[in-house]
Amino acid sequence: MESLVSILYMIAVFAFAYGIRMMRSPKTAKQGNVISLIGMLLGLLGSLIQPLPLGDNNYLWIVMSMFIGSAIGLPLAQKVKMTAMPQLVAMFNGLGGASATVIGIVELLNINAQTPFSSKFISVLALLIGAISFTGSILAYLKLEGKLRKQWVVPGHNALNLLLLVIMFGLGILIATGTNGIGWPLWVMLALSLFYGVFFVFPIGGADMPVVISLLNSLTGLSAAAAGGIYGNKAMLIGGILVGASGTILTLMMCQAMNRSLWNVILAGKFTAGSGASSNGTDQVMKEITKPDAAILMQYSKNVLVIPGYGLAVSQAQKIVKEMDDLLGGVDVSVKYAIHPVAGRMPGHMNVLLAEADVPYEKLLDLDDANAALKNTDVVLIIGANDVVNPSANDDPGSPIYGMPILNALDAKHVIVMKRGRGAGYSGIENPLFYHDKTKLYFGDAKASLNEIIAELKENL
Amino acid sequence: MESLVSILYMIAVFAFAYGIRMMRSPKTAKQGNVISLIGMLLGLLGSLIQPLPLGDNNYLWIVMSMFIGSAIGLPLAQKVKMTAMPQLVAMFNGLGGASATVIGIVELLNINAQTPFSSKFISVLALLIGAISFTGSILAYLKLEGKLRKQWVVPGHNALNLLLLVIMFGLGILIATGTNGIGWPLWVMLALSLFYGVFFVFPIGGADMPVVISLLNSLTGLSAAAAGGIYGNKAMLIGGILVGASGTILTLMMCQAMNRSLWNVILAGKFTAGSGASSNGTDQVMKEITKPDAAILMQYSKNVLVIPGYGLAVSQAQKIVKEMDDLLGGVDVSVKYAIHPVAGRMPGHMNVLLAEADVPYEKLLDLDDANAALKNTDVVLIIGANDVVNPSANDDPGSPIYGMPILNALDAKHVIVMKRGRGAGYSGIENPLFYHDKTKLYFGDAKASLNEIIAELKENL
Amino acid sequence: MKLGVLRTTDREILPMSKKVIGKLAGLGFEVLIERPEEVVQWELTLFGGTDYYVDKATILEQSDVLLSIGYQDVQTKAKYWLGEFQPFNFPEVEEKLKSLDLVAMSMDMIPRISRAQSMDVLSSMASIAGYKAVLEAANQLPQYFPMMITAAGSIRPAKVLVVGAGVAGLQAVATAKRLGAIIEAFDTRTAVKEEVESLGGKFVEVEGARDESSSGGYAVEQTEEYKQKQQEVLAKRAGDADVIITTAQLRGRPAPKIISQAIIESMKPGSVIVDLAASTGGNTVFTENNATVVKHGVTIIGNSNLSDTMPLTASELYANNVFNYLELIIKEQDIVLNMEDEIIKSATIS
Amino acid sequence: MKLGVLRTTDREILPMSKKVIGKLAGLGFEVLIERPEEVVQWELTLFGGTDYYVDKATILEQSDVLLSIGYQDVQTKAKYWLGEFQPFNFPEVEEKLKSLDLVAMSMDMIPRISRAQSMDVLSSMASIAGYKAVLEAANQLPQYFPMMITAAGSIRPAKVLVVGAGVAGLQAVATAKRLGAIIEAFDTRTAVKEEVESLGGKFVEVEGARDESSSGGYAVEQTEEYKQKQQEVLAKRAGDADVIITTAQLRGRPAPKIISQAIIESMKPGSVIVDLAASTGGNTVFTENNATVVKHGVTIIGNSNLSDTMPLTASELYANNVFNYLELIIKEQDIVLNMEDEIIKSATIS
Amino acid sequence: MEQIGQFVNSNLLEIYILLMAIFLGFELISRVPTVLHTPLMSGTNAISGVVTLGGIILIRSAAADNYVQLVLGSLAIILGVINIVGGYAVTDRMLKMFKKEKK
Amino acid sequence: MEQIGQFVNSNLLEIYILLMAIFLGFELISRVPTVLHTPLMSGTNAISGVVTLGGIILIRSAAADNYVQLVLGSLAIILGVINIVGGYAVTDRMLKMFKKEKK
Ligand SMILES: NC(=O)c1ccc[n+]([C@@H]2O[C@H](COP(=O)([O-])OP(=O)(O)OC[C@H]3O[C@@H](n4cnc5c(N)ncnc54)[C@H](OP(=O)(O)O)[C@@H]3O)[C@@H](O)[C@H]2O)c1
Ligand SMILES: NC(=O)c1ccc[n+]([C@@H]2O[C@H](COP(=O)([O-])OP(=O)(O)OC[C@H]3O[C@@H](n4cnc5c(N)ncnc54)[C@H](OP(=O)(O)O)[C@@H]3O)[C@@H](O)[C@H]2O)c1
Ligand SMILES: NC(=O)c1ccc[n+]([C@@H]2O[C@H](COP(=O)([O-])OP(=O)(O)OC[C@H]3O[C@@H](n4cnc5c(N)ncnc54)[C@H](O)[C@@H]3O)[C@@H](O)[C@H]2O)c1
Ligand SMILES: NC(=O)c1ccc[n+]([C@@H]2O[C@H](COP(=O)([O-])OP(=O)(O)OC[C@H]3O[C@@H](n4cnc5c(N)ncnc54)[C@H](O)[C@@H]3O)[C@@H](O)[C@H]2O)c1
Repeated sequence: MESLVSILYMIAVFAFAYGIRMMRSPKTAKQGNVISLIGMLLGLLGSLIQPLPLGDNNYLWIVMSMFIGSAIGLPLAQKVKMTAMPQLVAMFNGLGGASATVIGIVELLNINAQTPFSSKFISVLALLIGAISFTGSILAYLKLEGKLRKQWVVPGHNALNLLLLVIMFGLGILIATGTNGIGWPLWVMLALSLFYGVFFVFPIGGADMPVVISLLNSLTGLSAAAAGGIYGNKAMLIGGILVGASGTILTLMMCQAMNRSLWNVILAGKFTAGSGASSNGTDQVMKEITKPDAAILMQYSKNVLVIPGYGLAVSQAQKIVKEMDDLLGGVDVSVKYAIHPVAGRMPGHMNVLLAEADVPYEKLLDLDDANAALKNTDVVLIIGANDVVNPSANDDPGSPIYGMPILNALDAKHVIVMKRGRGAGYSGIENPLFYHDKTKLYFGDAKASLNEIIAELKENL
Repeated sequence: MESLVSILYMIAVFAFAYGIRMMRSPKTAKQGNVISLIGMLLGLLGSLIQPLPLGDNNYLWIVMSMFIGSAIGLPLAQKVKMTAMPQLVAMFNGLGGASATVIGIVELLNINAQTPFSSKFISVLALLIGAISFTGSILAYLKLEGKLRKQWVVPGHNALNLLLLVIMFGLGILIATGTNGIGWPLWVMLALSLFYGVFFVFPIGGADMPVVISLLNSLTGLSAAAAGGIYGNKAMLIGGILVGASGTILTLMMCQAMNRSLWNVILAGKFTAGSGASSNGTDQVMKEITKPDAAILMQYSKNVLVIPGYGLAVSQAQKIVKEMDDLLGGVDVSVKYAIHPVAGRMPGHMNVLLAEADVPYEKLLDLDDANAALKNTDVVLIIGANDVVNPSANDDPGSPIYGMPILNALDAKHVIVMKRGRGAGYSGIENPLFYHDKTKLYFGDAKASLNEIIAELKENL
Repeated sequence: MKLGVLRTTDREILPMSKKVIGKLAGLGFEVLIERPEEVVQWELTLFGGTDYYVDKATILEQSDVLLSIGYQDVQTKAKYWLGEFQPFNFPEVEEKLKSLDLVAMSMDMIPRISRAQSMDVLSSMASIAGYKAVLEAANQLPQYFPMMITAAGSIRPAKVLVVGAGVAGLQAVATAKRLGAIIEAFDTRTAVKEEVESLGGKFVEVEGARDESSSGGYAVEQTEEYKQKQQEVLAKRAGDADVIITTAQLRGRPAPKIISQAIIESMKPGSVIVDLAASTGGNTVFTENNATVVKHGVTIIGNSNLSDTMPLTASELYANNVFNYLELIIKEQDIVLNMEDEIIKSATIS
Repeated sequence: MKLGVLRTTDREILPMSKKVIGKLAGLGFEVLIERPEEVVQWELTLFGGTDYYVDKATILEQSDVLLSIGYQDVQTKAKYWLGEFQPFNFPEVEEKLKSLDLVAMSMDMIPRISRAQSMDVLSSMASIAGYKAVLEAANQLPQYFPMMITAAGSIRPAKVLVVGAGVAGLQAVATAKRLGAIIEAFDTRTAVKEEVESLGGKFVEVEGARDESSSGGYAVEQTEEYKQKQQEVLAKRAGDADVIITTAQLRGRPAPKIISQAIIESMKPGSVIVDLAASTGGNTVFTENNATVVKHGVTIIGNSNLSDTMPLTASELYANNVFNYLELIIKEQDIVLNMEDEIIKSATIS
Repeated sequence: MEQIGQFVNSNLLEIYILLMAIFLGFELISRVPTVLHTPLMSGTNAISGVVTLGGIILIRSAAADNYVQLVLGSLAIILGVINIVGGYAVTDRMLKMFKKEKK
Repeated sequence: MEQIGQFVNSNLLEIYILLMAIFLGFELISRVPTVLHTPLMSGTNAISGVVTLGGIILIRSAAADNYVQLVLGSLAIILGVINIVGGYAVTDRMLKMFKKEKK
């Protein structure tokens, strides 16, 4: 029996690892999730049949609890709107942490003189980390739900941060060296941990939230591992560590993608625009998109409309855009081109380029056709165009280009803009499109950027 | 002390793993090798200072042996010709196996009534696997050196194979259950193992040798792991398993690349051309090249000369070849194009295509310039050309194209030919170039093939 | 309201098309077109028939708005006259128009801003001229444009030098590039470098150019020192060239004489020069307007209205430009000139 | 030995060049060239001067080998005459040559095998003709070849139909493609489909073509049923086309009349047809050799020697072809005809 | 120092496992494309619901009348199961967004 | 069956390590490009020289007059060291072929 349980646990651990491995590609990810789930079920089975010295009681309680948990969790997951998923994940994560905290409390309540230091210490860890993750996650949930918009930093935040950590750790040692778990140190530590989660997440907001959630996620994993340590349960231990390790790495990767350090996110404790996101002096911000996201966005859309401009000509990216077109065509994404009459620097500039790249003429839409098509377009990819997509021409009578017909990129569902930086177009004026909520910027020379997209596409296909 | 040794071993293990990890790219591989070496040195240090119940004797012996080993190994490695490296690796591998065998023998000589079954069994494994690996590797060495060209299969080879394995295993159990290691079973088993190595490698040859060496390599790793099991030495155990596991996977990957199963290689026991390699009915064979090899070959050469032909036009690969050119140019590989006067199907066919792809005119060499340049060319890449590189025009007076000047591709160091299959050219005649020793075929539509090369290049750069 | 289209004696094209006639009808305008002496094929395609033809006298008599490309000395009852009068080049025309009892508007005076590009006849005609200049040159040149490595020998690609990379020059760069020639282009405006490169051409740099962004896209006269340097550089580039296409113009002044006799003498016999600035004096010392001359073995084609060699498309585009302008000034079946509008203000010359 | 080059009255080009003169000198041959009535510019470039010019009489008198493109009725002391006599089209020429006391070799009779491609004057001239046919058509067409979406309106690309995709046809496909037109091509030989596609053109399929691989690259006469089908398909494609370039020839027979009156009537006014098969009767019913006619609004350019409009390059290539053949028959400063060689055997017609 | 050494020695295998899990975690994660980071996060979050196993063991070890432990253990299970069930279900829904008919 | 179970239970951590090493080995190797397979083989071959550690321990445990063991142990070390030294050196040379000055 015992060895069967061990094997079940072992399968669970490797199912978790293999499940994560399959997250590598959209094609296998769903299956990976199922494998991971099977691992979890086997793990649960193991814990139900594992021989215990005092075991085999209270199955009714277990079944009931599991039923209640499922009854709560499943509808939540199924009814949530797509856009609200991140906060739900945060919430679930918090509950996992809470679960570890509860286990930690119970185990500390149960200690006696024989309990070794290491057991007690590990219980303290489960409690402490779980509690931080719990309140932190719930706060993250509230923030993402928009129920809490403030970000506030107390003076001396960093010093306080350190102090709190020291006190909590000290109390933990105190408890672990004591022989009686129950007592004020336990409750104080619990309270402090719960507070620390809030304290730690409160100042963070905006674009940094995903990083924090990932971090909290890895904390929950560690608390689960600690809880596993209490029972010497390998599935919990290794599974938890896998989550903790991968969560930490994921956090670092996300920071890297934002061009910031983790400390910058946590300690600076306030939202500072990364070097990537640009702002135009006022409070408007250009939002960036990452390579894989741009690639996947296009790959999983029904149609893409490319709006080429002078920048395409400057970077001589016409052949590369055709290659991207071919790749997308291969997965049934329809790609067309919207040619504005004055795009580029001479009449027919875009025509010359796209003909050179052998783009079939049927794929070129002129202004009117393009504007009609834009309404049903999933993704519009603007490559080095500026004036010809500047909405000021429609709605700002003071603009020098007011009255010029433009391509209404904002009619599409998603807008991606490729340009090198904050350069203006021929008319030398600001373009509000770039600061629009719907618009995502992809900075870099158009040719290089398209090459990156192609590399991503090739990897995914 | 003991914990220091444990940590040293641990570092060694992870240095091995990390070293292997760095083999991922030519850029980091050298460093990876150094890291792996450092791990090895730390491991050796650990074994020198590890507290042993009977230890701390005979350092002189150790130092002397190490000195002798280095004195033999280093010059061998440094003097060997580039082309002879594979056989040297095979030989070194065999010595590692021999070392494990010796250890196995000594430990079996030392057993007594108290020695548990598992210890004895593990010694048997070290001896047995090490010995197979030893003679197998030495035979592989001889074959690769060209000292032994025969491949011979006894009738009933497979049955005999099985019988040998059963006998060896039986003897092993016998020894492991006995209390006295010395005796005829030990020596018979040793002899059989040594013989089995020969027996197992003898029928294999030709293109299958690398697979066998990889397999032997993983056997040596396993024998090292077994030896590690004897002493409960984690560095040996995990390091050995890492080698064993990765060796096995590598072996499978190589088989896959050859489009054959491992069983096919080992059991069939004779050289059978894989589905990939094509033969022209006589005994001539077209040798294929894999994607990464083609890419790396070009990437690490000084110059590449492309010979385009009608196939380039058919697959409309002109733009893709330009992209490859750009990528190679980025790493200082000079790419030029040799335009044969009658390549394609109309005068100037290649010029039209390459101009469309924006290949600068300076890069186009005509027949005479190209033939002069070929003598100093590292890699010539023939894309869908056939008649214009057919050496029969030079040396076969019976050929219908005898007397036509051709591009002498064979003057270059390496020749890669891209074509879809075994199709002939306009003149409908065989092309001996494709069967030449220097020539490697890359089958597939030219455009698709070049796209694959580009993907590889991008990954490496 | 009636809109009458007059022919211009030295131009083949007409500023009207069937499509535009239809659109004008929608705005309440009837279109009359001067009857030609002999019906040419492409005009039938342009108008879809001869229905709109009336006598010139009738047009002058009945039209509310006159439309032509060039000016001619006529008496008319029309209240508006829209043309391409080039007041900078022909101040006397401006004077005569002022003496008439009508509002004269000149298409070439429309400012070159993004919004007005759809009315810019200079751009649409220059674009055709650039394209045709290359075809003309390729047809005259006794050799291939593209490189050819053939069994009968290898032919090096033709070298094309474009002087003045404005609208026409850029189109010439693009077209020559398509045909496989090696292109170099030269201009005094520095912004042009990137533009030339964006079409696959090479830009020839001469240091010290004056470039005034305030001039609204037009080039300015250069210093003597600069002209000197330019001569040196160009002499070198031109000696290599098989084809030179010149388009350099200065608004309201004679075109700069960029290609000197020395340069032409250094060129290979059989080379071709197409000079699109012929009407304002030409960019070469030998250019004759609307004529082809051979000097020192070099064929020099002087033609400022190359767009007329592609009359159908040229007329259609011209008509569209005109319509886009008319749309701006037609309000409820009548013509209303809003002088606050920069475009209308600049166009109105009397 | 002396090699004398005679001019051919109806051809502009000469089968000789400075480079080849130099190479022949190396083989021990002196070259004499018939003096022209008036020296043209490109001939100076071709020969680098007038040094080789001698009178026609001297050439006929002194030459050991005569070289010309066409045949002419002359008396000569030469022992060999190399030309492009087209014995299939002009059997009478063959007869006359046979009556002369010399060995006549015809460049056009060289078999079209890979090895002989460097001597194939038909290919090198056809290639130029295909290129020039497109330039000629583009120059005549009253609209752009490429698509243009501009502020003055969008212009659809021109449609070009190439009939007969041999050497000239393929070069036409390539050139029209470069200029941005939409290309369709048609041929009776099935191998051509892939070739057309390899140049970015679209192949028009007509089922049931006879294709004889034994004919050495030349097309064969087709069945009536096929011709019927071909007419139907072509009528449809031609109606859409702005430009048609025809190159279909049959060796030793009149060119097939592929473009009927009905087809021409269905074409848009202003369209252009360039017929490269004019000399053997033309592929259209209206073609006149060496003349341009306008029928039903369609301009039909009949010119079988378009290569002559690019005389410098054409002469150089022709000279190279000739030299490559001479190299084959010159052995140690003398001419030796090895009749075992397929090429020499086929070329020698008397 | 001595204690650490002792600790290392007595938990040698655990440390190996820990380090290898970290190494493995790194290798696994580093190949996940950015666009899958959110599902990945959600998926690993579901895995951390493995803490439920602790709740089950806890409750199974509890005396039938130790209501504090039973209630708290139930709580732990409920929370953990919500994490598991919700986590896997949400991940699955996220990944469905990537599903598209390919030929 | 019972024995296997026992074996699993008593060597649980070792089995974990083994499986993780295999998993890790797979992840590591699967990203090595074909062209580096030969250096990779050579490099892992050098690692298998770790068997030398066994030789050293063997000889260190031998009585100073147990010549059989000493000689055989020496042999094991010599063979192993050749494997190590030669293996790393050859790998290094192979990899040098890939080295090229890049800007
Ligand atoms: N078509 C004509 O005949 C003609 C003639 C003359 C003038 N114009 C005028 O030109 C304008 C054309 O509009 P447009 O939208 O095509 O161009 P645009 O407004 O000039 O904008 C071009 C944009 O491309 C970006 N860019 C430049 N190089 C790039 C590169 N290598 N990679 C990526 N992005 C690059 C620039 O931003 P970054 O610097 O940030 O990269 C710039 O914002 C109109 O205002 C039109 O009136 C047209
Ligand atoms: N230039 C001219 O003017 C002219 C005119 C007429 C004839 N020719 C003759 O044409 C020949 C030209 O020689 P060449 O070397 O250029 O071509 P070739 O001898 O015709 O050989 C072309 C090769 O390309 C391969 N191929 C075809 N499609 C391909 C694709 N999509 N991807 C990859 N490979 C492909 C074919 O092999 P697979 O089928 O195995 O792929 C074939 O072996 C000469 O014999 C010449 O005399 C030339
Ligand atoms: N709406 C718009 O935004 C718009 C429309 C049309 C043109 N433009 C701009 O105006 C520019 C000029 O237009 P254009 O082509 O009608 O100009 P143009 O016909 O007046 O001159 C042609 C070119 O010759 C150049 N040139 C003048 N003197 C020269 C000299 N000495 N040497 C060399 N080059 C010389 C000019 O710089 C110009 O590029 C265009 O390039 C374009 O950028 C803008
Ligand atoms: N050395 C060589 O290998 C070599 C050299 C030159 C040409 N060739 C081959 O010979 C072929 C023919 O050469 P060419 O261009 O001188 O031929 P050509 O001038 O005799 O004919 C031109 C084309 O018209 C086509 N044609 C004939 N009748 C037709 C009809 N009724 N409808 C449509 N098309 C018709 C022919 O098939 C040919 O492609 C070339 O395409 C080439 O493949 C080979």
